[in-house]
Amino acid sequence: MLKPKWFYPSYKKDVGEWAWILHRLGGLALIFYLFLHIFVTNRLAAGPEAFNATMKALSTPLFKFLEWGLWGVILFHAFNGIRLVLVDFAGASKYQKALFWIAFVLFLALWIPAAWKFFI
Amino acid sequence: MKRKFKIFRYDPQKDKKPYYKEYEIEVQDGWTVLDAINHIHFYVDGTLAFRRACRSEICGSCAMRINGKNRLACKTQIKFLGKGTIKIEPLPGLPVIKDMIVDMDPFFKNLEKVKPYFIKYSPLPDEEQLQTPEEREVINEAAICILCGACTTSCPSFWANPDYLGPAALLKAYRFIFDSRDEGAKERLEIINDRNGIWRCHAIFNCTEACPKEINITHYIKKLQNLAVNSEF
Amino acid sequence: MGSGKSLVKRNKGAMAWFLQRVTALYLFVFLIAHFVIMHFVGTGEVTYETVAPRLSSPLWKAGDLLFLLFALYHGINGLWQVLEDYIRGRGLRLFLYAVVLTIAVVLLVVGTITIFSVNPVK
Amino acid sequence: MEIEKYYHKSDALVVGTGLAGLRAALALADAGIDTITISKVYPTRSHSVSAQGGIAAAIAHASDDSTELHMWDTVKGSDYLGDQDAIEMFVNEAIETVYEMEHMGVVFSRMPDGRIAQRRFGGHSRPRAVYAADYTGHVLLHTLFEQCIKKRVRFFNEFFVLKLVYREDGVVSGVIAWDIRNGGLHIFNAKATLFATGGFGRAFKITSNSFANTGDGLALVLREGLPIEDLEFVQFHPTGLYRLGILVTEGARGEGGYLLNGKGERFMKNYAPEKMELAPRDVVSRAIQTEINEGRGIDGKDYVYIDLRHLGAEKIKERLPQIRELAMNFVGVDPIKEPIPIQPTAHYQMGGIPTTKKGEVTKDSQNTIVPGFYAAGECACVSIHGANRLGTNSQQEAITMGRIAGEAMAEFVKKADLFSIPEQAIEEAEAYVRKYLEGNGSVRPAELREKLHETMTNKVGIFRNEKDLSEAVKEVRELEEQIPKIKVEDKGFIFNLDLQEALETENLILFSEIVAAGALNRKESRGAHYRVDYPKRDDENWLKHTLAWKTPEGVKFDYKPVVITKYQPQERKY
Ligand SMILES: Cc1cc2nc3c(=O)[nH]c(=O)nc-3n(C[C@H](O)[C@H](O)[C@H](O)COP(=O)(O)OP(=O)(O)OC[C@H]3O[C@@H](n4cnc5c(N)ncnc54)[C@H](O)[C@@H]3O)c2cc1C
Ligand code: HEM
Ligand code: SF4
Ligand code: F3S
Ligand code: FES
Repeated sequence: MLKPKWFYPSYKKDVGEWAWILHRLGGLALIFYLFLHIFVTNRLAAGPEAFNATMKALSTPLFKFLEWGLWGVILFHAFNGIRLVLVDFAGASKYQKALFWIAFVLFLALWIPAAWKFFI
Repeated sequence: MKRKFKIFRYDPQKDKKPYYKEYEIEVQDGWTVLDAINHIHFYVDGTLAFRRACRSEICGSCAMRINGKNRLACKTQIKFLGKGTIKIEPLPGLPVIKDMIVDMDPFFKNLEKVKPYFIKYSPLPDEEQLQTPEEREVINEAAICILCGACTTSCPSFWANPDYLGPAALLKAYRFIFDSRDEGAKERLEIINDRNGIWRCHAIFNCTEACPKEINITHYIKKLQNLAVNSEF
Repeated sequence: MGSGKSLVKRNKGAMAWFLQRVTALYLFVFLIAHFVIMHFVGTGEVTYETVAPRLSSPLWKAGDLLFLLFALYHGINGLWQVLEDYIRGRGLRLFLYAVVLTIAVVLLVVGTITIFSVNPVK
Repeated sequence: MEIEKYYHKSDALVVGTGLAGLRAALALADAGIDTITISKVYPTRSHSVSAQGGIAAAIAHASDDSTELHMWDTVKGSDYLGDQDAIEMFVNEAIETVYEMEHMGVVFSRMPDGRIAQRRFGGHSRPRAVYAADYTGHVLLHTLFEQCIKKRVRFFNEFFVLKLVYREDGVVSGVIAWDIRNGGLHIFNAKATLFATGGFGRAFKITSNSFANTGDGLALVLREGLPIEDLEFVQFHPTGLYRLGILVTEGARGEGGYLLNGKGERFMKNYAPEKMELAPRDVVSRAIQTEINEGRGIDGKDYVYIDLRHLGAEKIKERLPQIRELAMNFVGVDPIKEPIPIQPTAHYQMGGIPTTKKGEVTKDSQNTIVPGFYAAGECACVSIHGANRLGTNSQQEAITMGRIAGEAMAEFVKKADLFSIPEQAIEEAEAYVRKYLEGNGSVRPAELREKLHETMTNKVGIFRNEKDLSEAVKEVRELEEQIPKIKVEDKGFIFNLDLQEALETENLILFSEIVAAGALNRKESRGAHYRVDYPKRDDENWLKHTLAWKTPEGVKFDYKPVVITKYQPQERKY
């Protein structure tokens, strides 16, 4: 008897799967950021000079750019999170695609224009 | 009209690795993908293997991946598949026996885990148990699942973890838990309220998108999740 | 269907799932507010002088504490979910849970210290 | 190439997991009998799952129905060929069957007060069909499957039964099957064996039947030198989707659908003024075919319409959702807005393996029993349906007779001995698959099947005559001679669909000769069997069941009297 074989599944992704992938990656990014963030803000305990020095070191263009990225991650995860909560508790599963697009538009609308705040 | 089909081929007795084979055939108006692969099998290449029985969307045999998505071959009209080559592959996430034939055992084993049968402890009436049309409506959609497996095998949670009961088994649990006549809700909830049960559903919606019977499976899984939460209070 | 009351044994995931959503709602409000205040209100410059006054008010302290707690809970719980999906070996999974949990506890302590360390600027 | 052999023993064996097979397995499991079920498809893929409209029982929820009326309708519907003792038992058991299925959890459609709803069906004088929208077979089959899981019935799914082991001493001691999935012969030895292998619609070009309905059970029985009863009676369902034959349930007419010809007339008024669209199927199918033949099809073509539009969107969506979906997908027609093009489609076999009222297989006109052998469902002939089956009686028969046969088997195996399987039987089965796996044929199974379809559809269809039928017999025999030339391209063991089709094609050809020869032999018109050259029913000479054997010299016939208890034959009018 030959054993059946497993192959890696490839599948055409619909919005639901994209949303999940982005939500999951975003969530992971956020939790790792949170770890760093808590350590960094702990400089507050070391007093004003130490804190301000750290903040200064972190205000290079690269960090600004990352912060803007973080804002995007937060926005997407947050709005899609609300979409998920609506599906979970408000019986919104029929409208999940529309909700995704609403969440996506809100995310872009609040994220892209925010760039000037970080770069200018 | 001539159409090209790119078909996943794998025969464990001959092939070390799967490969894709192209067939170009004349398809007639109104043909489904099943008509096309039947034609290939009948007249072009007899070695091609796939499952089918009813050819009318009700037996659940012919679920396969068509152009990257799980569908019933007998339900998929070729004319709605665009112009390009049509790609046909087995259901993802289950071991392949040959060509489009996957091993459905893991799927049915998961189904068996949720006690997929009517449970009644109190004595039965001589005639029927009463159930109003409204009570029936709650489970009507869930009860027409044809166990084709398109949903469970489209679910990334299931790909990651075949112990996940999967949408089809959970839908079956719903069908009984929410049946006004059934008395097995408690024992079933204990089974599905588990790491490998309802909590593995992340509302990815692939299942609902794939279901050929257009059952909103995600919605019913959510109902189960809410029921489990409510019963904690 | 029987009555909804206490049908199931505790701790099989229902609460974790529920709290993930509850914390999400709190985070939604607070996290966005937090980010807006930090980066959009005023100069957008983060310095001790801009942060400290807010942090020293007891109300903000309470909100921040809850934020810290919820964010950690939500994040850790989320991480566990991901681990449950992909790590099938029981031993390894439990080990990773423990690692994540330890980090979280340490961070909870560190974060709490931070919040209480900030006092009004003279 | 080595073909592996595996041996299994059990008290009871059930071949086929449609409604009949699963219900029998359940009865056996309930009696604590060690049972194996074998099926060439997963249980829920069995053809029973397609049944749409309903299941008959005189539970009298929607009218003043009674078992007497049910019996009378069935006898009349059968054109008096049904055995009345069997029918009487059947209509009484039917009521219990429905309640029992409900107790297993079937989601029947309900009346507002919570009781089971009923609808009209052709040939029934009362609304008698218990239903679940138009998914009745689906919910019944899935429910039985679920119960079998509960009772831990042992399933051998995707095993193709090749041979019935009918020993020289006249005892059946099991079957031999090919493992479709892995290859290899499995020898199943049991005290009692039940055939519930379903119908044979795949002998025709246009059919409502599943690909699996190749009448294997009939062929296996014939090959062992046992007879088949009344196989010339083939039911053509009036409403199959145009060109595809996919069924539009009679429930569609039961809910009030009209049949319209090319002139837009409800032509049934010319054929059955009283019952109109709800006359029995043989009558309606002949009416449609006559309209088509006389040029009154739609645009003069070979189809007519079934019109549901006046039922309204709501009723269609609630009661006939599947019909709507099928019509939209397969012929691009939404029944809410347009009429559906339909034509008659081969649907059901009234005849089959002759059995007693308890499902025991018999082998001659004296009803001599074959020990250890049972049959139930569409492949069996009790005979409840006689010359024409009424809609909804067959699901009822499958379940009720499945239960009765299962119970009879349980009794039997408690006392019976296990007879061995002769080595010769195994060798024969092996040679049987080897000839394909090692052979070097030149004709694809599909080509032979196509020829068979042409013959059966054109010459053994709704209207039959001497010339066509004798040609058909000849043609089928020629096809039989070609069997050794069948080419199986796939020589592998793993899921060899090609091999399976060769085996099925051989089976189709084998019993088709019996159908054609039986039709040629029966010189009268009765029920679904309509001879243009003998348009009248002839009770004097033909009020009897046909028994047919396959012999090297051709088909051999014998006859068996019809059991008449309450109702004397009279003219049949609708
Ligand atoms: C489209 C359609 C609609 C219908 N609607 C109705 C209706 O509304 N009401 C009604 O009363 N009747 C209806 N009927 C008829 C009814 O469904 C069937 O007569 C009945 O379901 C037959 O059940 P069964 O158990 O005898 O056979 P099936 O369900 O056909 O099962 C046959 C089984 O035998 C197995 N088998 C066959 N050959 C082999 C082999 N060689 N080896 C192993 N296994 C084998 C198959 O795998 C299958 O499991 C309908 C039929 C059709 C075609
Ligand atoms: C802004 C408000 C937020 C909302 C509305 C929100 C919402 C959600 C929801 C509903 C889930 C559950 C998804 C599921 O079960 O599949 C989730 C998962 C997750 N969240 Fe959040 N979240 C927010 C903020 C955060 C923050 C600040 C972090 C980081 C600490 C975070 C990290 C995660 C992680 C790691 C997961 C698991 C991802 C997964 O299972 O796919 N979230 N979030
Ligand atoms: S829920 Fe839908 S996709 Fe899943 S098995 Fe049932 S019918 Fe198939
Ligand atoms: S795809 Fe999977 S994650 Fe849930 S919504 Fe469907 S089961
Ligand atoms: S063949 Fe039955 S569902 Fe497609």
